[in-house]
Amino acid sequence: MDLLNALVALLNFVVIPATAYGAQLALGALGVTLIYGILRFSNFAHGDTMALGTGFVILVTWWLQSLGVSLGPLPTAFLALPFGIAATAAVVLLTDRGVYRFYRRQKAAPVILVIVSMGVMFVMNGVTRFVIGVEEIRFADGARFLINANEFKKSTGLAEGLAFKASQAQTIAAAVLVVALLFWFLNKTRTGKSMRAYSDNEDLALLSGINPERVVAVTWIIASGLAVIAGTLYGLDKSFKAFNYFQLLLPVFASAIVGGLGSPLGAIAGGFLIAFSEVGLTYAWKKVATYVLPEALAPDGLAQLLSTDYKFAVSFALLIVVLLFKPTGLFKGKSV
Amino acid sequence: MNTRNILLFAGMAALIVLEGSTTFGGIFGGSWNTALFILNFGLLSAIMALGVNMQWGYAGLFNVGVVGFIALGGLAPVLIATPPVTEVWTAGGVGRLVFALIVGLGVIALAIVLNHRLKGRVRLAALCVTLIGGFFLYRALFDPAVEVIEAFNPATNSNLGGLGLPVLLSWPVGALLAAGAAWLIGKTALGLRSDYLAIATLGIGEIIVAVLKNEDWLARGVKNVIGIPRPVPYEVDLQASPAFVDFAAGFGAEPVVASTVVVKLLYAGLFLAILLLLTAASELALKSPWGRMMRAIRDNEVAAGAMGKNVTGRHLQIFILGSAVCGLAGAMMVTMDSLHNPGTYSPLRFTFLIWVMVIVGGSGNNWGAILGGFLISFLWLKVEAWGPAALEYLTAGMDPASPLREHLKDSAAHMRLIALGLVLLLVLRFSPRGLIPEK
Amino acid sequence: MSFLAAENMTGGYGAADILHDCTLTVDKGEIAVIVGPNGAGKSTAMKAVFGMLNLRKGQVTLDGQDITALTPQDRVAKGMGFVPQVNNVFPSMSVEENLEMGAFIRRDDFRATMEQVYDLFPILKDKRRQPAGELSGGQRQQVAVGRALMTQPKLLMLDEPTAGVSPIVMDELFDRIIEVARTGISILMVEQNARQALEIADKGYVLVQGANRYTDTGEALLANAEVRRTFLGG
Amino acid sequence: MIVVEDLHKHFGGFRAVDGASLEIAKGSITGLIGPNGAGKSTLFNVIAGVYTPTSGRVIMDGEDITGLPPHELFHKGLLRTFQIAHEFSSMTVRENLMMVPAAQSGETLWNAWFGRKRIAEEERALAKKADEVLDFLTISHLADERAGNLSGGQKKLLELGRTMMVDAKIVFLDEVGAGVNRTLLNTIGDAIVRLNKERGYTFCVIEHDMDFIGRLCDPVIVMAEGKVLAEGSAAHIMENEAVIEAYLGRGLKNKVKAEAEAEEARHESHGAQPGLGDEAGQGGAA
Amino acid sequence: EDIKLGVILGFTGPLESITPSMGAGAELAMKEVSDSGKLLDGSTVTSVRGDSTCVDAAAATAAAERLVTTDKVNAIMGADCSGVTGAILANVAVPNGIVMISASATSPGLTSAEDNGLFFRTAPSDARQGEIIAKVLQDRSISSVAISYTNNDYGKGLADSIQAAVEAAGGSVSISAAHEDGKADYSAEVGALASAGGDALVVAGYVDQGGAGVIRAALDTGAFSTFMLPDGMYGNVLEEKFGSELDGSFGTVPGTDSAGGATFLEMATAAGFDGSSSYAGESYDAAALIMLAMQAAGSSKSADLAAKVMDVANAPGEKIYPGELAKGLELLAAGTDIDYVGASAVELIGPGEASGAYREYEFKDGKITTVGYR
Ligand SMILES: Nc1ncnc2c1ncn2[C@@H]1O[C@H](COP(=O)(O)OP(=O)(O)OP(=O)(O)O)[C@@H](O)[C@H]1O
Ligand SMILES: Nc1ncnc2c1ncn2[C@@H]1O[C@H](COP(=O)(O)OP(=O)(O)OP(=O)(O)O)[C@@H](O)[C@H]1O
Ligand SMILES: [Mg+2]
Ligand SMILES: [Mg+2]
Repeated sequence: MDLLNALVALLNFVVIPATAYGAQLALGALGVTLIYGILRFSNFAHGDTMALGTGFVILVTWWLQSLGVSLGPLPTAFLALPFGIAATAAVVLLTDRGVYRFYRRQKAAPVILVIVSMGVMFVMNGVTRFVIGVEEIRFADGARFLINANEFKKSTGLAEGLAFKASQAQTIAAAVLVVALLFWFLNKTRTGKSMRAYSDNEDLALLSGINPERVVAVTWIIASGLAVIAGTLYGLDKSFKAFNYFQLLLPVFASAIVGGLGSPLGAIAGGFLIAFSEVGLTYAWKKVATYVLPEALAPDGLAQLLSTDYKFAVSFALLIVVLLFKPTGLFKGKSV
Repeated sequence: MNTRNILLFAGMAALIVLEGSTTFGGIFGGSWNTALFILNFGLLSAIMALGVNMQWGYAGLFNVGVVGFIALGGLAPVLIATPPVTEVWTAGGVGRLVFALIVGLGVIALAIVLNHRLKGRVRLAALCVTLIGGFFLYRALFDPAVEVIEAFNPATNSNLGGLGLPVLLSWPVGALLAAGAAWLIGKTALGLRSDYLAIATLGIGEIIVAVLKNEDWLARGVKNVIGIPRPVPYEVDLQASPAFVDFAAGFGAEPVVASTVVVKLLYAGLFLAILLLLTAASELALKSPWGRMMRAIRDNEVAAGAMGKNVTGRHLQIFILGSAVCGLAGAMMVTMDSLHNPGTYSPLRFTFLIWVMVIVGGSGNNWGAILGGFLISFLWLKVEAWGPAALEYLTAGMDPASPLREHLKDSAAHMRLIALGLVLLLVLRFSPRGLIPEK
Repeated sequence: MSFLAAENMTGGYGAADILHDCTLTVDKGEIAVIVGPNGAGKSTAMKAVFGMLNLRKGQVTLDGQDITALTPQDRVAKGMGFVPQVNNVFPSMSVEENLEMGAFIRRDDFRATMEQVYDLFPILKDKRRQPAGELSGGQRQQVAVGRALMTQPKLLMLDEPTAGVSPIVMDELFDRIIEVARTGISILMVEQNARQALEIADKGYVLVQGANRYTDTGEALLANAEVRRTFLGG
Repeated sequence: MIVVEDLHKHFGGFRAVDGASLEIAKGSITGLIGPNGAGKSTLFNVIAGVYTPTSGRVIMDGEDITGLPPHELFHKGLLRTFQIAHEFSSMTVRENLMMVPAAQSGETLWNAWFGRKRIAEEERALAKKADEVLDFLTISHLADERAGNLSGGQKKLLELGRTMMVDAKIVFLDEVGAGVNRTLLNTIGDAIVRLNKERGYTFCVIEHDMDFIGRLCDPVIVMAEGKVLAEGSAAHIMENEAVIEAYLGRGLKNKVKAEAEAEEARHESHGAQPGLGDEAGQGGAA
Repeated sequence: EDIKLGVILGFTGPLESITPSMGAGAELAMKEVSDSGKLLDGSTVTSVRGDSTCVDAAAATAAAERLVTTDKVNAIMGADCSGVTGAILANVAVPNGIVMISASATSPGLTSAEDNGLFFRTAPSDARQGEIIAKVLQDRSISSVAISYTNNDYGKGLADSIQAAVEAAGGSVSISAAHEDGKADYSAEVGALASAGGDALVVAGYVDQGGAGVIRAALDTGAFSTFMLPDGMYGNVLEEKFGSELDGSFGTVPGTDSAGGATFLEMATAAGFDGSSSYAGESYDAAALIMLAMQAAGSSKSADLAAKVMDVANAPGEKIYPGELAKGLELLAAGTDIDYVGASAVELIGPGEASGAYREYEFKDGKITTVGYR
């Protein structure tokens, strides 16, 4: 019986990675859920907006680094964030002008906007690759670990290591902070409320003197901010590769939807649900069981419910089960 | 159909003919082979688009698990037409596998019965015991059976093999497989609405593809099955046949070209026949009181229910029909490729691209979906060549040695997606409700 | 010159015109009521006055100023308030937020106005935190009117404010409308509870097929037997 | 005909219907009135199978129909209209009506493919019937208009028209009158009476227009706060103090004094204006 | 004559980051030959690129169809992923009688594909590598390993053959689990792998795909410190990405102790691309083989050159290294036999696939150092 080692193993391989991954998903899902909540369509271009924004951040980071600027233990990319957000917001606002506004005026059905956003996705996808290329880029600097696995082993004398990366901590902190801000903004500020009003009933918002173009612009700007923050943190933790950002889209959508579309809290809950089900349900309990159980009972097999081949399948299955009981997500989302 | 629509279809046909007959400065291929390939691909896509249009256009069901149904349909040619692997039958693998599957179904059936018969806490406990116990029992039977099957010649087999029947038979079987899955899914998930149904179906699609990728015993998983039998002759056989060579010479054609064109034409004939049949059936249905009822349900489910229409039942019906059509197309596609390659089933390609076809064509309208299928297929296949060419043209004025130009040319392949996106946006800009909108 | 003068409005949603040379005017502090059969174009006329319809002909002036070319939200800024006939609440926002949205263009403290609205419709105070989409039909109607009152407009336009509200609330509402008018605010409303509405009206319009059929004082219209029979249900 | 036993419908903690028991007699035109938010529409929705009740039973002709889905209730002859119109907005007005009748043979795929002739005949008959209904509702010129483009009142008429397409046993009308021109409403009232007399339909009518209720309904049930407050003949109900207090009010009379004061002020600012004098008092609940 | 060669690779899609170097490798060989002016009396060779997307069989087939029937290419270098390669082979190459040499399709299934003698590959079948890896592990006395493979025919096929070989040699495989390329997160995979344990982790993936992600996560959590890296994981980027974190890890990559590999790296650097990127050398060799076979056949037609591919690739004859294509062409013109070695020590066996000589390397102080050849 070695509860301590079992606990550390569980923390190291399940709890910490899943929490960090969940926060990453949640940050992406916040952007998706915001667009859905206010502009009422699922924005397929969000993944590529994240990629483009991160691309800008990387370019500025390189420039800053070439000037010798650094943030000490924090990644230089944080300094570049505002530039990245500004540039991305500009691109996104231009896209809105050139593309989405037309359909808004037409009062096109949401599904048309979804398909249009796919068109935008393709274009942005290509533009990102023109700007920054397809290669994998690592742009993280600063301290890498808060707790390093080997040092942890040495200092505690345990058999199991525990790792906690700085980027993981930053992501979790950012997710919590951003969701609180967004929640506060949407529910307490005048602009936030006017955005919700616009999403509820566009015509009536007009009759209340709300300027729809302003609402739309603010929404896009915030969404760009969210996308760039999410993309940058993800890139710092893993690495930047344009294709992966596109792939991130599916779990991000899943998080936003299972949490309840339009709800910032739902995005967080959804992100964690997906992450924990992916990591937790396919975890092989062999190691933990060996520590906890007496030797005679230790499993020979992996003590794994399902192989990791099925991790997406498992998380999606869980998602479906949740939806069967809560048809509009955990936090009563919208549906158009 | 009005003149405008006929013109649109004529335009589409003209594009394909141009592709076959002229190069027009590199815009078209000038090869009947590519033209016919695009045509066949367009026919397949049109059928898939019809299936999605049934679900979305008629009934408003937001199914984005299309890829799953296409993939399931694609399983059929492998299971029906490839030669049987007698070794795993004699080794007892198949028998044990079937037994395991029957036990698995039995467990589920028992759970359903218990769910109906019992109440309250007892029910929960009984269900948990049955399902968990059943799962382990099933795995205990299933895993060794799979081991036997997968142990046989992993490089080329490790699967059940097929039944060695004619491949055409696999097309209806593909439809049935997809329909069966749709029934199961529809029973559970159709209570969901809009994007929530979307993500549920997306998940189911992913699950189906995951199973196809990872269950090697079924169809070799990601290791692919190649050389699936064809319903049409092989080009090399035609080239070797003196009769055919004479026949080709009669047209003044080279045997190689003639054989490739003839084979594609044969496929085109088969596909076209099926497309026409499906279109006729869909049009008849849509223009009848059945279609009116479906539109009513799509417009307002609550009111349709109050007016005596069984919304759930109809949703299930259309979900099954649409999925079956997708499954059929999946089987046809695998047959044409003579390759079963589950790695290829990405949602972008087989769900969202099909959706693009439906919306660009005009949802709710069969002709729209078909036109969208052809147009988007054409673009999907053609932009591959257009993108780099356009870039070449754009950068022609630049200094050949300039690093920017080099960079741009290196990225030329990505013009593919930009071009596709731009064309998509343009089409939707000029006909926001699709090329042939629903009236 | 009337405070609001919408003259010779002609136009519609698509090819066919709905309105034909329709004219509506309201003076300061006056209550004008539009009645007419279903589909006469009453709501359309209201929308036209508010700039939500493309007019082929005619012009709208407010306080002597030509506003024909202004967008609806600019008209709100000029002091016009409107309660549409349908879709007149923000369903997922709470009752209180609905009222706040009514005061969106106000920069001053609007809590007093909100209290007045709650006094007028006490049920709304109870349901303050509930999403408006979960209210009963009549309650929604009260939210809709309350939202418009929050704007403190100079011209208040109401499209069937009493549809679906109970008699007691209707009376309250009409009473309040009189009070509001007395503070110098002009009221233009469409009503199917036409007799009650015409009783408090200074001016009445009977609209048929997009054109003015009768225009008179409320009293006179009520006294007109022909009007009573064909449009007011006897 | 319909018996509601101790019905509850709670939304979260809120009791929209809170133990209502009532009976709708066969062949009657029962009125259902009550203040806004009394739970009338919720009660309708529970009876019509849109909501499942928290507790209680609904019995129709001796059969427990609690919790049956709406489409099955329709086949049992129970029809309803919606307070907020639920038209099929992208279909034409005529199609809105034609889709209603049950058991159309063209609604099965098999017939849609192979029974074209039979369908054509049925469709002709349906179209004729629909046109009659539209005629009656005075909107036959709109037969080919998209229902989404109708005016507010016209949509309410369409709601009513749908119930006239089939032979119902009982029809629940949720505020058909709101937004409908009063002259037309009188005609509709006549039609309801006729359907009731000639075809034996039972009606249950929610309405806030007391003229209409008074002319048509017997008995009248009054709901308040989710419970039945009173029941009786229309005349009887209108004199019930509790009902007047909660629902009917006393018209604008109690404001007359204020009116008189206002009179002077108005004379100053506007010159001669039509007074609102005593006449106004006759409004409201009259 | 202007000879056209098709280059069909997944320039967009999951392999988009390694295909530019592969394309550049093939084109480097073409340029070398064209510049020499020695091929078939001064013919030039130009490349026509097609996008296989790696995953979409239809798009790949269409691209190949365009190359063959519109651009009239004489032969094809490609495709990259085994799935689309099979599709192009069956639907375009065989019907049209076009030679196809793939640099990276390693699936054992392709060995037995119906190819009419038209299909070759400069990458060895995975079956062979499994045995080599088992030996390497045995020599390093690593008896138990965990395997993480990329979930496609390459990864799965390789994992299968490694597992079979390791177990046959008396070792054990604690777990063999897939990872999907291009996904957001690999914590679940690493968690399961760590739990299963083992002396080393075999990562049968791609260096710029999920494979690197798995290593990253395994290193960060301290789950494994020794990695065995098969060919798909080889590349200079490993040094950049992981540096000395990988010290003690080792791998195998096709190669011989001939000078070819190093020469190619230099040539690539001069030409401005990364020659160490996966399959770049094999791509150069594939293109070179096609052109040498043309010279040997005295014709640029696929029908003629197909029979010569094996001859020029294998002994006997004079050895030809990268950068010596001109010499090879001259020798062939003179009727002398050659044995093309190229960048990846080409040796074709059986139905036309690389025999599989491997280089074993190891990480020392953050650098890749060669241990020996097998
Ligand atoms: N979905 C819901 N969630 C929460 N509360 C609800 C919901 N639907 C209705 N209610 C509440 O239930 C009460 C009864 O509503 P109902 O619509 O039945 O009233 P009603 O008697 O029809 O009123 P009206 O005459 O205004 O139509 C109201 O107070 C309303 O706020
Ligand atoms: N969006 C629209 N598109 C096309 N026609 C419309 C539209 N809205 C209304 N109409 C038509 O315009 C005419 C007038 O409609 P309007 O809504 O103004 O009537 P109304 O007088 O307000 O009637 P009600 O008393 O029933 O509300 C109707 O015949 C209606 O069918
Ligand atoms: Mg109106
Ligand atoms: Mg109601």
